[in-house]
Amino acid sequence: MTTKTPNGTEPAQKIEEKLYQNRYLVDSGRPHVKVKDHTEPTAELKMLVNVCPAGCYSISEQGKVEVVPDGCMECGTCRIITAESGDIEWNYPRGGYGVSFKFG
Amino acid sequence: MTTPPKPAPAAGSRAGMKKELPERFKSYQHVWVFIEYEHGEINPVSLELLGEGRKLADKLGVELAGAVAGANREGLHAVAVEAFEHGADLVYVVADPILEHYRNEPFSQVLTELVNTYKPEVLLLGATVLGRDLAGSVATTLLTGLTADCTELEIDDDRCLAATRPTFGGSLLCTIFTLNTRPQMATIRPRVMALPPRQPGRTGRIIEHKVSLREDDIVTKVLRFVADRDSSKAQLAYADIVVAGGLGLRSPENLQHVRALATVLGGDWGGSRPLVQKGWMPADRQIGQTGKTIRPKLYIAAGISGAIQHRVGVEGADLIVAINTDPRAPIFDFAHLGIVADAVELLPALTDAFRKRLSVNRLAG
Amino acid sequence: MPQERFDAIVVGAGPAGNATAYTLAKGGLNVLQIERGEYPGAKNVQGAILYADALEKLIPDFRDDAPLERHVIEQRIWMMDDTSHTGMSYRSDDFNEERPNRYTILRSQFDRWFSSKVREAGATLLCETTVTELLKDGKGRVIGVLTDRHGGPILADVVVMAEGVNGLVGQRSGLREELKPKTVALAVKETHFLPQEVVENRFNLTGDAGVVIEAMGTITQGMTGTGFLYTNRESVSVGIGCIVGDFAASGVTPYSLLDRFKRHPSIAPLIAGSEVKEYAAHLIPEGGYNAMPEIVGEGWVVAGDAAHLVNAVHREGSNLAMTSGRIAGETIVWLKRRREPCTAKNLAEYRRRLEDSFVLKDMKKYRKIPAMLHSNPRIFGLYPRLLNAVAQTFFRVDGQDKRTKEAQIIRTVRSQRGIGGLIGDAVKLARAWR
Amino acid sequence: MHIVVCIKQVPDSAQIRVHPVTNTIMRQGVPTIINPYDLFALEEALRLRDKVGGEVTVLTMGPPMAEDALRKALGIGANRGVLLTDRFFAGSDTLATSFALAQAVRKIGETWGAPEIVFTGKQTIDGDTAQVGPGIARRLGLNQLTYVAAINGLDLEAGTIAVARRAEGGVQELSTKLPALITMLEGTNEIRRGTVPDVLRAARAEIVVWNAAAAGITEMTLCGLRGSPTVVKRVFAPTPRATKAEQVEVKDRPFETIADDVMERIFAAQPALEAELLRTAAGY
Repeated sequence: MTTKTPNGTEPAQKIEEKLYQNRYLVDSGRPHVKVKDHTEPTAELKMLVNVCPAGCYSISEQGKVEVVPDGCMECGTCRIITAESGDIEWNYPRGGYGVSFKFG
Repeated sequence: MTTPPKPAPAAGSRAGMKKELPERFKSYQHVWVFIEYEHGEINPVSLELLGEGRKLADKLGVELAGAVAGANREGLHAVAVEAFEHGADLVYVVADPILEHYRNEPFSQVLTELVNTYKPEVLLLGATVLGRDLAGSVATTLLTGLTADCTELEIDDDRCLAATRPTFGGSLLCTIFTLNTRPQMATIRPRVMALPPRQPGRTGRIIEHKVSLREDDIVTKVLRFVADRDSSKAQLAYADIVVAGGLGLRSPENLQHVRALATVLGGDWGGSRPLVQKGWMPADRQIGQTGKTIRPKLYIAAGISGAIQHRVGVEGADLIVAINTDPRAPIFDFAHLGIVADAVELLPALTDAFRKRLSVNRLAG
Repeated sequence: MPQERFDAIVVGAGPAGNATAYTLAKGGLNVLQIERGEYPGAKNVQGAILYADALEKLIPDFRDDAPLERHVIEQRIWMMDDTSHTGMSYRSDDFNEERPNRYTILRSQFDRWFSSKVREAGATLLCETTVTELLKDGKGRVIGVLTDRHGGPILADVVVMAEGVNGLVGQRSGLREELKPKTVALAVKETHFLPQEVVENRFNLTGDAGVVIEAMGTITQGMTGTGFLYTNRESVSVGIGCIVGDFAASGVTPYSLLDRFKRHPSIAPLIAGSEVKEYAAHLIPEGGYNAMPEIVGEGWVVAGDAAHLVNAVHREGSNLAMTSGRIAGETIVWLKRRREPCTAKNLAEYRRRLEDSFVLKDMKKYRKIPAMLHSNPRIFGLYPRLLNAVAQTFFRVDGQDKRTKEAQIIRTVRSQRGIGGLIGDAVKLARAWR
Repeated sequence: MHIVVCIKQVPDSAQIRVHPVTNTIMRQGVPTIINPYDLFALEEALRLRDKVGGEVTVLTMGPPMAEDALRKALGIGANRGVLLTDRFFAGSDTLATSFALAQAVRKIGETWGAPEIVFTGKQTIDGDTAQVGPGIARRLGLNQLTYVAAINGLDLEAGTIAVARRAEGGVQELSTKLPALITMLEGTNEIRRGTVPDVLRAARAEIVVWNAAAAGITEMTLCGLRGSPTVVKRVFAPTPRATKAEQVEVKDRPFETIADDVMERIFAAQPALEAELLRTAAGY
């Protein structure tokens, strides 16, 4: 393997492929992370689109930040980054739901 | 009420799983197919099994027989003719008013009696709700082997049935033998075996079999039957035709095009997971890993990218038609027919085309 | 319905929670352990290295039946630029000892084993139950917990919060602040499966010997962070993590950072042809001693990651978790035996015992490192590139005489950083390290 | 009322995935769970118990570690857990399994009162046979009600029960006498979460453990491999069908022509479909 390492290019594997490996019990109807209503997303909120390791945050056509917590690994990074700006409601899923690591 | 069976001692030695057929089973011969006949119609899976049964019978050099039970004798004779034209050599017919609607007790008693009387070596049933309900109790009564949901049947060189079926939810396949008991029973999934061509004019023998059934002995009563066609609930798991929408529809209003096409085709409609998350449709319409797994004849995916979580829920469909504006969408990797176009435009055109062809004039939607 | 009452409630079934519950149960106390995961380990992620010493003090014969992957015989430390790595590696047959010192483990399987020992010791375990908040009496003393199940609360003389880095229960009960972006790191990792003999060939291993690699340099694209690659029995754990504040500022996605690290020429051949079976993410407390919250209070103590007990410099966390859990348990048993109430004053004994142990000694020793690392990004960008450039020049034989080569090396160093700067950084590092 | 619910601890087969492209079987690290279909049976049993009073006993046959599944069932609200475990049961096929479970249900009846209803899930996600329920019904002479979507009525004095069950092409409403064996369809109800007292009771509960003898099983030749007429000869991964889609020409063609083209190809691929559609369409 002698190819030069491309700098920050499109990840080799789409995030969906990665998350497919994981074991996840969806608590349908009870998302454990919610983005509070906003017209203009704060800088911190926009950061979540890149920083979330499971790619749960995206920007909708109307320019608002949306979250789909399926595949969330409950790391807490988004809660910490938006702690001051208070953009999201973050909780653990109900006991037994959410990600369930096979190896960890 | 048949008394619970006294368990007969298991036959043959277990060392090394060798196949030694006990004496009393040596006389079991011929291949049977249980024909599902309800509401005046033969379930297509029974005809598929006659095609498969013909192949097995020819390999064994034995006859292929059908077994059918019901209330209306003329209807049953018509079924026998249909069976002959699909390869059966003879059909056992059991006509009795008590057998009008399928009930486990009387049908188990009839099939058990037929098997104990005429001794088939192989007995095939459709892996339908009826077939599985019946096969389970008959196999236990006969204390014989039953392999469920087979996708492939072969005869090995010891003239035994090698039944291949999925296990662990379809991730793996396994081949199973019924070692030392007869008949070798198996249920087969609908639309897995090919429908044999009809041979008009082919004839065969009908054997009427009388059973002594008394209605007061039978405790289970059928009160009512509601056909799927008339019920409004989503029957995605059982529908033959499914039309589904994804984010490619761009807005919830465009789901009406999906519903319109599904209605014209007499099928059901659903969607991929993101639509549930965005609240465009209820969760019971979701198709995929965390939703329903569907096995329709025809599946039309409109504006669905086809991520792996969706693929595992639809891979069992016979024909997958994918419409997506992105030529690189993963769905084109496993669909049979692909159309790189905007589903919101193509769906109405498709609905009109089918409506004209089927000259269906009622309002879709 | 009489309300359930226990001597102690332990929140969490990771290393800290299990060590605490095990010690309390062995001490004869009526212990309730509450875990939110489907099973102990379902929510836990780590590189992961197990430090035998900390576990031996709890379960001396753990080697008989604990699910251990490989015992570590070789430690590699790599300084990497985009195409190469230099650094050191220490491999010793001494590590092939009768009671090996370090093991690689798979946390969800290991935590499950540890939890079975805790239950054998007599503790009661509730899984799939999330503790939502602490219950306090009129005087603000913690007297129990509330969970996300109806039919609570559950009372106890003391609550041990071993709930992991996020520490939501402590936070939501006003006992600690939210974590700061610059004192916590986000790590992402994958478990790559390879046939056992392939792992052994690629790392020159026999039996269940193992290799661990810690890596830093341009792999974190200038952010403060490190990568790692640990060998398990028939898999390899590959991961990389950076300070959350750096991730936020740079906009680099964690999974692209990991994919880039996996494609690095020094890493790619080690995992070629592997099958990824899991992708995980987790936070690591890296703020050190100064970022530690209050760990003792009226009716409660904190152990493990929730107490920020991680020695990031030496990549040690699970041993601090197990040790702090054991000491918390011993302290509570000691108070129970003396019929003393679990007041803040009495529980302060827990902190004193931690001060005497390596746990707080090490934390204090490296208290200045996080700030130093943060204010000196050269450590993750310039110096690794510089070191590799020097190695390249030094080892490349191109007919140039050695004296000119050495002059060239000194010239490149001075142009990049200058002798004064170099010495200054060395002094700062030494002072923070002392 | 006494209800017995048969549950099985199975590997989480959703995790045993054959990657559609690489076709490798991914088994490592697969945890065990309660067979998901059995949870709907347990919930239905608990609802009946809550309505008419009585007890729910959960029975499982498996290795000693299957005790965890029983504890989880107790945590959801069952009253008692029975574990049937014996190395003679190893390798049982559905016939041998239904024999052992039927004997255990009989023994449970002798110990805590004969159950009016025995529940099982529709099928297991590892075996998928749906044969054990009917097997138990046949051996204990219970009235068999499979693929039940809803229980419409229960009359303990008269000893009758009315259900709606899935039939071919529709739903059949039946009534029959107790005792009955019911296999529940999935999605029929929402599974409850145990309360704090439930999960505490489950964590402390004494699980009843029976080997073959304790369950009153004497004919050992009918158990395990010796009692199993069917045997698995070969297990293998299906060959993946990774063929690309046949693309329909779209460049500068009006949507009507594309639609006709697609329709013709669909009917070409599925000849029987057009005939069937015409027949059902005419039926309106």
